[in-house]
This record gives sequence, structure tokens and C-alpha cells, in this order.
Amino acid sequence: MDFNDTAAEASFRNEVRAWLAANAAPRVGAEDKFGDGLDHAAYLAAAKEWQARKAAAGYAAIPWPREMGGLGGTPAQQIIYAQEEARFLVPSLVFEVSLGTALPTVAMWGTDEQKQRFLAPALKGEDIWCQMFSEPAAGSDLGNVRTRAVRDGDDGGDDWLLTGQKVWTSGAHFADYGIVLARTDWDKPKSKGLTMFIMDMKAPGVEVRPIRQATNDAHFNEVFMNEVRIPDTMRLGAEDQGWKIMIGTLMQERFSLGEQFGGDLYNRLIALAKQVRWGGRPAIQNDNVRAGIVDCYLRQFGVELIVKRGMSAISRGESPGPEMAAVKLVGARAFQTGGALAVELGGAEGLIAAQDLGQQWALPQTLWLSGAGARIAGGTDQIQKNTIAERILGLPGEIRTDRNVPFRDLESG
Amino acid sequence: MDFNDTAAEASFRNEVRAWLAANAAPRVGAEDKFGDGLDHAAYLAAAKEWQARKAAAGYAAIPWPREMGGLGGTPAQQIIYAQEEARFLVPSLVFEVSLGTALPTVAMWGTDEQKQRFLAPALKGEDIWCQMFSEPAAGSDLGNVRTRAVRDGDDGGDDWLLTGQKVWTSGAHFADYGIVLARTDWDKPKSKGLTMFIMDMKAPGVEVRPIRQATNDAHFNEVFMNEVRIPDTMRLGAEDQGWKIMIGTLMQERFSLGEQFGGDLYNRLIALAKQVRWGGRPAIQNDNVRAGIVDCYLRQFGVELIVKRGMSAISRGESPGPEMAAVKLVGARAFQTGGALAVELGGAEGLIAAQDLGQQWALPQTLWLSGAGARIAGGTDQIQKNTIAERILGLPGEIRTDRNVPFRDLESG
Amino acid sequence: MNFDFDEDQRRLQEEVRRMLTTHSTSAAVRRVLEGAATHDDGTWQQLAKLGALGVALPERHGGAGMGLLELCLIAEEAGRALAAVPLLSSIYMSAEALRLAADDAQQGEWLPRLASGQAIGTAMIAQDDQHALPGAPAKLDGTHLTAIFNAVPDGMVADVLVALAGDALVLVELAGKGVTRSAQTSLDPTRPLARIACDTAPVAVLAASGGAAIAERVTDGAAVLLAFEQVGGAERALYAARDFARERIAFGRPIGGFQAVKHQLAEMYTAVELARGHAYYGAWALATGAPELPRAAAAARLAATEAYTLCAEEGLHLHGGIGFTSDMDCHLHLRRARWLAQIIGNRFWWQERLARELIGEDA
Amino acid sequence: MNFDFDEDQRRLQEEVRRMLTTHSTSAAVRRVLEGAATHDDGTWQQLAKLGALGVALPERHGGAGMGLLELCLIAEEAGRALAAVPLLSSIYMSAEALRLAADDAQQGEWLPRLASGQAIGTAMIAQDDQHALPGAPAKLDGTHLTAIFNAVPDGMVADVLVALAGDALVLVELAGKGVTRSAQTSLDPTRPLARIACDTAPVAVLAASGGAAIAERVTDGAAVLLAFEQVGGAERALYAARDFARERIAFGRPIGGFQAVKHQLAEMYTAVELARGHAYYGAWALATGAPELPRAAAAARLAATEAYTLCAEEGLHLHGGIGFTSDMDCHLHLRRARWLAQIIGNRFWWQERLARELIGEDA
Repeated sequence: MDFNDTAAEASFRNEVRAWLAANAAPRVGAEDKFGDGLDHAAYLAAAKEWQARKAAAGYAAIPWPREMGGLGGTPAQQIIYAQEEARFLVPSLVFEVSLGTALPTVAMWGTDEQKQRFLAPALKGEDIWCQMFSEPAAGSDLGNVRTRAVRDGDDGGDDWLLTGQKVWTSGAHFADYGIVLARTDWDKPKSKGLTMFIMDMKAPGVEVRPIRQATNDAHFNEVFMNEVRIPDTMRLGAEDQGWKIMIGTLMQERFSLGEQFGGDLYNRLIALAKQVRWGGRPAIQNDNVRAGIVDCYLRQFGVELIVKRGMSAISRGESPGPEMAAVKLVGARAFQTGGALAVELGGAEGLIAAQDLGQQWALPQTLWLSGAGARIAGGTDQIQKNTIAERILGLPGEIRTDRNVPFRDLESG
Repeated sequence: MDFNDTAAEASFRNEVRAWLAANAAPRVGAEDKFGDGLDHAAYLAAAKEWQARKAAAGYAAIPWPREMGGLGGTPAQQIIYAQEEARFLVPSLVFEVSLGTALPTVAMWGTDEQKQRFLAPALKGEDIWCQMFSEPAAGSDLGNVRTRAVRDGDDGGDDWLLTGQKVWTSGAHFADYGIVLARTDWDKPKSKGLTMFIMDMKAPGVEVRPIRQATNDAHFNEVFMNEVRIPDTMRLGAEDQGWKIMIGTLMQERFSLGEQFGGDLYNRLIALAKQVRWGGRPAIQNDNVRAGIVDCYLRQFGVELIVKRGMSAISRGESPGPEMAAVKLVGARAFQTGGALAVELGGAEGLIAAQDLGQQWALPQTLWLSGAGARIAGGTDQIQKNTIAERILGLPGEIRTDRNVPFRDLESG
Repeated sequence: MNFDFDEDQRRLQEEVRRMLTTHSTSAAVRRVLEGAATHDDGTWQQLAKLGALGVALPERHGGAGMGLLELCLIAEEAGRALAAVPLLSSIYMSAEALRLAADDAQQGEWLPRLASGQAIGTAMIAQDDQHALPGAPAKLDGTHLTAIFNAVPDGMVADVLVALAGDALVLVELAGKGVTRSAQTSLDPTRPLARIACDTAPVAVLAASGGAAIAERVTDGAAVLLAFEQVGGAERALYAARDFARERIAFGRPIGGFQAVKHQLAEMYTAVELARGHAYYGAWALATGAPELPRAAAAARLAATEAYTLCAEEGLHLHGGIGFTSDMDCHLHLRRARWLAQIIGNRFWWQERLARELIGEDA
Repeated sequence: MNFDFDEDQRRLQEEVRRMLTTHSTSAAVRRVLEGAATHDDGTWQQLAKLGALGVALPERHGGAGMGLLELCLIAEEAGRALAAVPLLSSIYMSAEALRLAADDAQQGEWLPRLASGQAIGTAMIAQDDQHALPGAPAKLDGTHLTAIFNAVPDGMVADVLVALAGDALVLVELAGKGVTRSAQTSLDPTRPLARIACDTAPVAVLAASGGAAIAERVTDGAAVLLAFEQVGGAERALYAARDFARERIAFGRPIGGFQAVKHQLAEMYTAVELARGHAYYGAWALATGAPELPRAAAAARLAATEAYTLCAEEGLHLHGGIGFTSDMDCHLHLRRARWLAQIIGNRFWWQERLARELIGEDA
């Protein structure tokens, strides 16, 4: 058992650190963000430029083989890079879906031609990708997909026409391509009859509308498809293989999700509680506040420790499994609980938004509200618990009334 | 809205108080109990004697008509009597099942002959009753009854022979009679084909064995029945009506259960926390302890307030409904949580049992352990939540695979 | 013993509820949310018209002369309707402070205007003393007040402010000399906040001494009334989630048939019932002036805060992704639940107040 | 980075687990529960035979010379097996105190006997200072100790007691002069307690000064080791409930198919995983002597206490009525979980210790 790097890891870390120091500004304050003051287009351009630089240095896809644009590195090196990058001010989020899930899916299931065409430009930041699985009626029930893909022409032409609606598509408004799940056979049961496609987001018939969230942000989109023409060469995997491909993609996503749920909100709580005064004394002297801080630490650092155990499994060449569901469950709740505690610290004055109360309140206030979203995105608490109960503890699945029924016969809702 | 008695209620309360003062010793210390030092037989005798005295004064069944041995009073008067009796040292628990559920069931469903024969002696404390519904395979799934009652003889004689096993029978070892649920028709689905009987607990073939609980107490019993002969005149209600009768009995029980879940554990916590020293200071100065005390108060007194609203409904002639499930849910959890907090207060020394630590620790230590039982007896947390969800909130019942299947075809377990 | 409201009270509640269903619509609340108005004046005027604002005020000063029990039920409905109106600031706090502290002339000057909705009051008299911002404690110099108040509810729209300075209760006309104010963005924009600075601002003295005790009594009353708002809001969020769960289909059946959803809703119901019990007890203590008021008020506030927080958070969660969109009202509950939980002191302050009452300690 | 135990360590763990499955049976534990024995000596001797008791002790004093990581895994298995043995008192506390504080001669006198199971030690050196009973703080007069200790784990069966008196660590032979002891009934009778009174009892001084720092270090170590016992116990209770839920039929199907049961088990699993993460971190800090030990130990203890309490309480609950019978082992977990949670100071004490570490305050 060793929390420290091996010699090889330490040397890679130094290498990365040196490269980052030469190419980006270090993060100083906890509230520092890349691109303050940049407009959307400028931020996007900066993100693409940064991605190109990473790709040139081999850091765009560390575990990928060099001939695919990677570094032929280990998953541990990938983690080390991410840890080090977090200490610098670089654009984030733009390529998260591209590199985290969409491209690995193309790499896994794509034809040689598809890989040739799409992987390199995306790694270099020339193209941005999104992923379109969820639909209004397909939230927790992922298979309830109603977007239809039909062959163009009765004789089964070489193109598909896609019609339907996707929701919660991150980055759809600036993405160039997306992977999209559609129903190609309505006579098969729910999770069969689904096929995955690569869609040009600029194609005619694609309309992207932002979703305004409870936080007033609009990170996500609805994507409406009206007879969007997709050549059969842009089919990803075989017909009816869509469900299997999606599950693989989501498994990819799960581990990368895990890393988002750590953090040091407890340090923010400590700083705020030292500053806030209750009855003339710092709130940090209150044992209930101390209990809340300790609880936040136990959950946030605990989540990091579970992720670290997952990394150890990766180091050994194993792949971390459904136990990452516990990370999501605990981590998202800790955001909501810890954020709410921070807001509470201020009493009535804690109800003043950070813009008028002080920037040190911004992150906790955001977490208080967005924590509610974090508990839903990527699978609700209930879905995580189902995953743990069924896949880890071996308990029976829910009684399903929709399993062996042709999709066209299922009750709609 | 008035928490105080009406004039009529106040006058009844004075009457009761005077009668109690003349017939029993007032409770002084919080730990005082009736019958310390009495052996089981003596306690039983005292309980019967006390019941006879109550019956003579009309307090044995206040809402019942005078001709049935009651007082023709109101439910509110019944409650007032109970409140006042709690201030005196009188034997308790022995007649709880008799008067709380068994006799009301006989009064509701019995033939005139049954009522004539059983009610008066039971009210006077001459007979003690128990109730036998649960079985090893019929816990939450109350209908899963396997005790069989068959007519004696192929021609369907006038007697029944009961064979099977009941569990969690309170007072079976000293009861004279019991109501028992048995399956009389195995070709009907689970909750049909059940019939209720009155059983003589001293009849041949009845064997009672105590169940040792986690607390080491043995308040409950297993009852084994081996071809116990019961004349058809001792059938309670019609054949196949057993399920309906049982549900009625349990509804009766629910409200009387509600009253057990109040209490002033928070005052015990306060007393202990003042006495215990943490780092040389009374533990009561710790904000976490104060939070625990407040939480205990909110739950225990809150439960009393819900019960009081139920009493108001009774006063108006309505009957309190499934909302008592919330009382049981909150109240039982409060026992376990509050008891555990009390035990925790002592730190390592809090692990010493009350016999060596001091009698003021006895009740909280009991609640810590028995709270686990309280959360199960009378319906687990899950059953209470199902009741609330389905009967109050109108949510769908569970998908049932056992509903329309003849009982003899159901998977056993 | 009758631990419930009577039929007349229930009829009044019904009437208020019907009016609010018509007027305090999601669209009306969202106009305030989006910053298009300081409050929902349409609903406010309707409440005035029904006599709801003055229900607990004396008839001779424009009130209905009924009582605080009725005001509790109105609060419950306002909470249920997410009404974006200054009930707390103008009625529970300032009108009550005036009723209890002011002389007849002062009452005659202000209560009719508050009851009719022509004027709006606010107050800074809660004792929580929790500060995230530097302020300046209220200092009274004869009839002039110097102070800086933060997070004053409805501070931008209010005409008058009741303040506690030492042991004196005073009334400041906010359009008057020496007063400057600026909006402070609220986490629940439907319940706005302001910073008010008084620099030797002229005041009317309502009570030269004994003000702290009255302030305490008014704050306890506000805690009870807010508890009713919280119970109303919590119940609304609960039943919205219940309705959604009955309709939303996943895995071929309504999600309300899944036990995890059912049990979550059952826990929410249970929290609301517990809160309702304490709220009723608080109402009784408030209306009868019972010595139990401090403990009953604190318990009502704590139980109601727990219930509304739970129902808002878990109600949103049960809606899934759509619950986190701006279009749904779930986040309005999340914001309102937080606002109500903290505006006259957060749960830690009220918990300590209740602890002291239960333990029998002095503050 | 490798955040896991290595293969040799896992093999040792397997071996200990197999032995405990054979020896620390429910029947063996219940002999202690019923008061027929002070501890499960059969299991204790087997642990000695495997070298488990001395795994972290130096070879020259009868130990295996391995380390504390190995002892952590043995603790996990002891917890899982509900072993009724004096590991905490004799090994985690007294042997560790001797190893860290005593001179070579003293170590040579006692460590071989502790490692072989021939002698049992106990210790009163935790700093929690939580008292429900009047005691007398330890007073050292040269080589004589006067003190009253309550709730001494395994106090009736122990041969020696390590005590902290001021800043000195001393060793008392309990069969010696000036020592009287009496059993104190334990809420977990499988882990007995005693009152020990020392009246100018002769002692061997292990450390005349610096004892408090060593005591603190030993207590932190014990917190980590107990966390492993708790994780083992919690996991056992979790999987017992899981197995029961897969077999018990209600409403025509295994109760493990009902979502309320599934989700409760998932919460238990999650708590165990969280606790395991902190326990491993604590083990690393303990084994490497990292400066993070105080915070890691406190976090390990708190997370493990939370996990075992949850799994014991809810594991019993999921069994329904049968879970509350004496015959089932559920209540053994309930008792053990409580005992482990409080024996070296309750969660409030450890929470405060962690809070101080996180905030960066001195005690």
C-alpha cells in the first residue's frame, strides 16, 4: 500500500508538470477560472487551441497508441496528467464529451474508415463531439427511445432519415458531430431494435435549443431531428447493436464521473465559518458547524479514496466496476448537503447571492443549487442504488412488465 | 383549537383522578413501576384484581354500552382515563391485548352467544385473551397463513381441528383464550380462504413456548397447535371472512399503538447530559448533544401532537386513519435513535449496563436495544411507508405475483 | 380538547386558497423571479380585499378583528401558492410589532394602511444576530437612528421599517431623510432583500423600553406563521411530486409504483405531518398567549424547516431531469424553502433557542 | 500509487479468516455472551498460533516482525467473525504502548507473553476524558499508582494494565498489591468491562515523560485498528442481511427484490465502502508514520462507526421479527457496533478531534 507515486509515475508527473508550466498559467486563487472575460466564441477558440497543443505533446489521449494520436501510456499516467492539469488555468468542459466518451466509442466500434476520418481531427481539437442518448420519455428508463431512423425509400436505400427529440445534450450548440441512438426496429422489445449513428450536427433538419436549468445556466440542449439524412456509412456498429454500445459508453463515463465528486468543499466551509459571526463569535465555534464540516470531509475525501482504490485497480490492469455508483451517490449528495450548509452559515444574510455577498460564497451557493442537478445527471440516486443492489450485491432486478413486448405495443407515457 | 379539556371533559377527569387516588398509589419517580418484587403469579393476580376493580367502577371499557359492562362514554373519556391512569402505579400490559383488540373483535363479529359468554368475564379480569395472526412465514406478508383448520370427519363434522404454528403471541403463556387465524380453504388465493376462531389456550394440542428476544426478555411466544379441537360454535365470523376480521383488528390496534410512541425521552437525555462530563464539562454544553435532544423532542412530542389530532378526530366522531402509520414510523425510530444517543453520552463508561452504571440509565439502554424491536413489531418501517404511500398518497400497490393464485400453488418459503 | 381549526376558520382558508389559485399563478410568481416586479402586487391587493392582511388586526384600525389562528391558515395558503408577497415583513413582523408596541395614534396611522395593502412595512427585530457581512448595530440618539441593516426582506418596496435599537422599538419612514437603500440579490428572487443604511434618520419611537421583549414575542409569532407557510409549501411540493410520480412512466409503469419512490414520498408526508403537529401547537400557543410560546414556536420552525427542505429537495429529485429545468416550479420550492429557513435566523439559532427552553437555561 | 494491500497480506488475511470461520463460531461467541467465559480462549490461542497477535511486534520479542498493515487485516477478520477476544486491550493498546514506550528489558518481559497469548494486557490511555461515573484521575507517586478506572476492557482477565498518569506511562501487574477489581456488566457481554481501583499499587514506569504523546499515537493506532474491526463487522452484517433478503419470501417473491430492501442494502454497502476507503488511508498513515495519522485515524473511526451502526441496525431490521430474537446473531452486531463505537471515546470526541485537525486548531 502506497499513496505515493512509483519512481516511473513520479518522473512522468515531473515531465507533465514541466510541460504545463511552460504552456499554461498556474491556478493561484481557489476562485480562479480560465477565460474570465472571454466571450463564448473566444473561449471556444482558446479551448481548441489548447487541445491542439495537448495533442501535439501527446497528452490528448494518453492511453491510446501513438499511431492513433495517443502516447501509448498507462491509465495511471492519464490520471496523473489530469491531477496536474487541475493546478493550471486551462479551458475545460469543451472537450469533455468528445474525449471522455464519444471518441472512445468511435474508437471501439467504428469502421476503419470512420476511425481514420474522425479520430485525429477530434484529438487535435478541430472537431467537437456530443452524445445524444436521453429523450423526454427516456430518462432513467434509458431504453425508452422513440427517435426513429428509417431507411430512405421502400427498397431500403443507403441512407437513414432520423426524426425525434433528444434532451440533456451537453455542448450540442457548439458540437460538430454527435453519436445518436435511434430506434430502427419497432417490432423488437424496448432495448433491442436500437442502432447508433454518427450525426453531423450541422446537417439540415437538426435544430438545437438550449435548456434553461434551475440555476439559470444553459449547459444542456434539446436536439430536434426532422428527417435528418445520415448515410449508412455513418452507422456506428451493427443494426440493433445500439443498446450494447450505449451501455459501454456509459460505463466509460462512470469512472470519469467519479473524479468530479471529490473536492475540498470542507475547506470552503471552514473559511466561511471562520468569517461568519453568530452572536458575535465565529460560527466555527459551534459544534454543529464542526459536525457538518467533518461530515463533508468524510464524504468528499472518502469519495476520493474510493476513486483512488479504483485507480489502483486500473494500475493493476483491472477495470473499476459498478462500485463507482457509490461514488456518484455519496459525492452528489455531499455537494447538495455541503452547499446548503454553507448557505445556512450566513443566516438571513446568507440568502444574499454571491454577487452582493462576496465571491467566496459563489461556489457553495452554486453547489447548493446545482447539487440537486448533480444527483440526477448521469443517473439518479435511485438508479445508482439499483446498480449497487443488482450488480454488486446480486439482488433480483425489478419486476419488469415491459421486457419481452414489442416496443410498438408498450403503453406510452 | 383548544388543547385544554372542555368543561365536561374536565369534570370527567376530576372524577377519574379521584377514583384513582382512592384506589392506587401515585407514581413518584420516573423509574417507578408497579409490582417491583412481585413474582409472575402474584403480578398476574394483582392485575386481575385491579381489572376487576376497574370493571366495577365502569372504567374497563369506557366507550362500551353499560349493558355490555362499559360506561357508555366517549372515546375522549377513554383517552382521559388512560392519561390519568398513567400517573398511578397500576399493573399494565396483562390486559392490553384482551381489551385493546381481542374483545373488541369478539364484540364486533361474535354471535350473541359468544358475546354473552366471553365479554363480561374478560372485562372483569377473569379471563385473559391473546391474538394469534403472525406465523414464521407470515410476517409482513400477513396473509401467508399456513395454519390449517379442517372439519373433523369427511362429512364435515361440527368441530374443527387446527394444526400449525403461530409466532409473536404476546401473553400466550398466561392467556385463557385467543383469537386465531387459520386457513380453511387452500384452493382460494392467499388472503381468501382464511377463517378466524376463538381458541381455548388450555385445550389439548396447544403448546406455548417463549421466544427469547435480543433483549433477553421473553414477552412473546410461539404457539404450536397440533389437531386442536375447536367446536364450530367457536368460529368467529363466517368462513373465509378471516382476512377482513384481522384487518379490522389491526386497524383497532394501530391507534392504540400510536399512544405508546410518545414519551419524554428528551428529558432523560437532558438529565443524563447534565450529569455526564466530557473533558470536565457537562456534556449538555455540547451543541451536538443539544441538537440530539432537540431532535428527540421534535419527534417524540411531534408524535404526541399527531395523536392529539387523531383524538380530535375521534372527538368529532371520525376515526383516525392510516396516518397513524406515520406515528409508528417516527416514534419507533425515535426510541432507537434517542436510546442510542443516551448510551453514547457516557462514552466508554456508557457501555456499562444500568445495573452497574445507575438506574437512570435503565430506560434509555432498554430503548436503544428494544427500539430495534419497536421498529418491527406491529409492522416494519417498510410496511408503514407502504401504508402511507398507498392508502394516503394513492400510489400504486406493489406488483403482486401471488394475488390470484390458489394458495396451494404458491411458491413456498 | 380540540386540536384543530374550526369550520369558520377552514372556510376562510378555502376562500383564500381559491383566490390564490387564481392569482398567485406560476406566471405571476415568475414575474417577480425574473425581476420584473418587487412583489406580486395583484395577489397582494386581492389578499387585502379579502381582509386577509388585517385578519389579526383590530377592527378600529382597519383590521378584521379575528385573530392569529386565522392568520396562520392564510400563511399556510400563501406558502402553498408560493405567493411572492411581503406577508412576513409587512404583516407578521411590522404590523404585529405595531399592534403590540405602538400607541393608538401610531397604530391608527399605520395599521389601516398596512391592512389595506396601501403601505408595506418591514422589520429588523429578530434576535438571531448572525452576520456574514459587516453591519453597524442600531444606535438610537433620541429620535434619530443610525444603523446598517443587511438582508432586509422587501426592503426596496417597504414604506416603513420597524427596528430594535437597544431596548427601544422605533419606526423609520424609508422615504425620509438619512435613509439610503440598495437591492441585494436574493437566492430566492421572489422574496427580495435589501441593504438599508440609516444615518441619523428620524424615527418615531414605538416603545422607549421593553422593545426587546416585544421583538422576541413578534419573532416567535413570525416563526409560527412562517412554519405555516413552510408546511403549505412542503405539502405543495409533496403533492406535485406525487402527481408527477403517478403520471410519469418508466420501465413500463408509473414511477410512483416503484417502492423507492413510494417510500420517499411517504417520508415526505411524514415530515409534513410532524411539522403540521408542531405548527398547530405553535398556533395555539400564539393565539392564546400561552407561556409555551417560545418552545412551541421554535419547534414549529424547526420541524417545518426540516419538512420543506426535504420536500423541496426530494420533490425535485423525484421529477428527474425535468425537475431541474427552469420551466418547472421545483426550483422555486428549493429557493423558497431555503429563504424561509434562514430569514429570521437559521435552524442552528432556533435549535439553540429550543434547547435552552427544554433544558431550562436562560439565554 | 497503489492503494491496496499486497498479495502476501491478502493471503495472511485469508488464512486468519479461515481459522476464525472454524473457531470463532456463533456458539463460541455466545459462550462469552452468556457469561460462561471472559473471552473466547480457543480463538485467542489460535490467533497466537498463527502469529497474528504478534504480527506487528519485533521478532526478538516473540513477534512476527511484519507490521501494522497486517494487523489491520487481522482486525478486519476479527471484526467480521465477531471474535470475543481481547485484541484491542492486549494488542492494539498495551502491546503497542509497550513497543513504543518500554525499554528493551520491559519489552522482553512482556511482549513475548502478549504475543503468545500467555498473558493478556489492557490499557487506560485514551484521551477522551468522558465520564458517566465518578472516578479518580491517575496519580503517580514515584512507583506507586493511585487511580480508579471504569469500563476497563477485559479488565477482569487482564494480567497487566498500561496506564497514563500525567505524562508518565506505567505498567501495573493486576494480580499485585493495591489492586482491586470488579466486573461491570457490559452492553456487549462478549466484550467485558471492569472497574479497577489502584491504591498505591506498585508499577513499572515505561516512560517517565513523553507518555501522553505515545498514548495519543497508540490511541490513533487503535482507532485505525478498530475501524478495521468495524468494517469487518459491518460487512458481515451487510451480507447476512443480503443473504436473508435473497431467501426470505414475502408476497410471493424474495424480499431482496423489493426496492426498499434493495436500496437499504445499497446504502449499507455504500457506507461500508466509504469506511473502507478511510480505513485504508488510516492504515497507510499508521504503517508509514505519516503526519496525517491523527486526521486519518479520526476519519477512519468516524466513517467505520457510521457504517457499522447502520449495518447493525438496518441489517437487523431487514430480518424482521426473527432478527430480534436472541437466537439470531443480529443483536450481537448491534451490541458490538455500539461497544466498538464508544470504547476509546464516542463519535463526538473523535469528531471534535477531526474538526480540530481540519481547521488547524490546537487542542
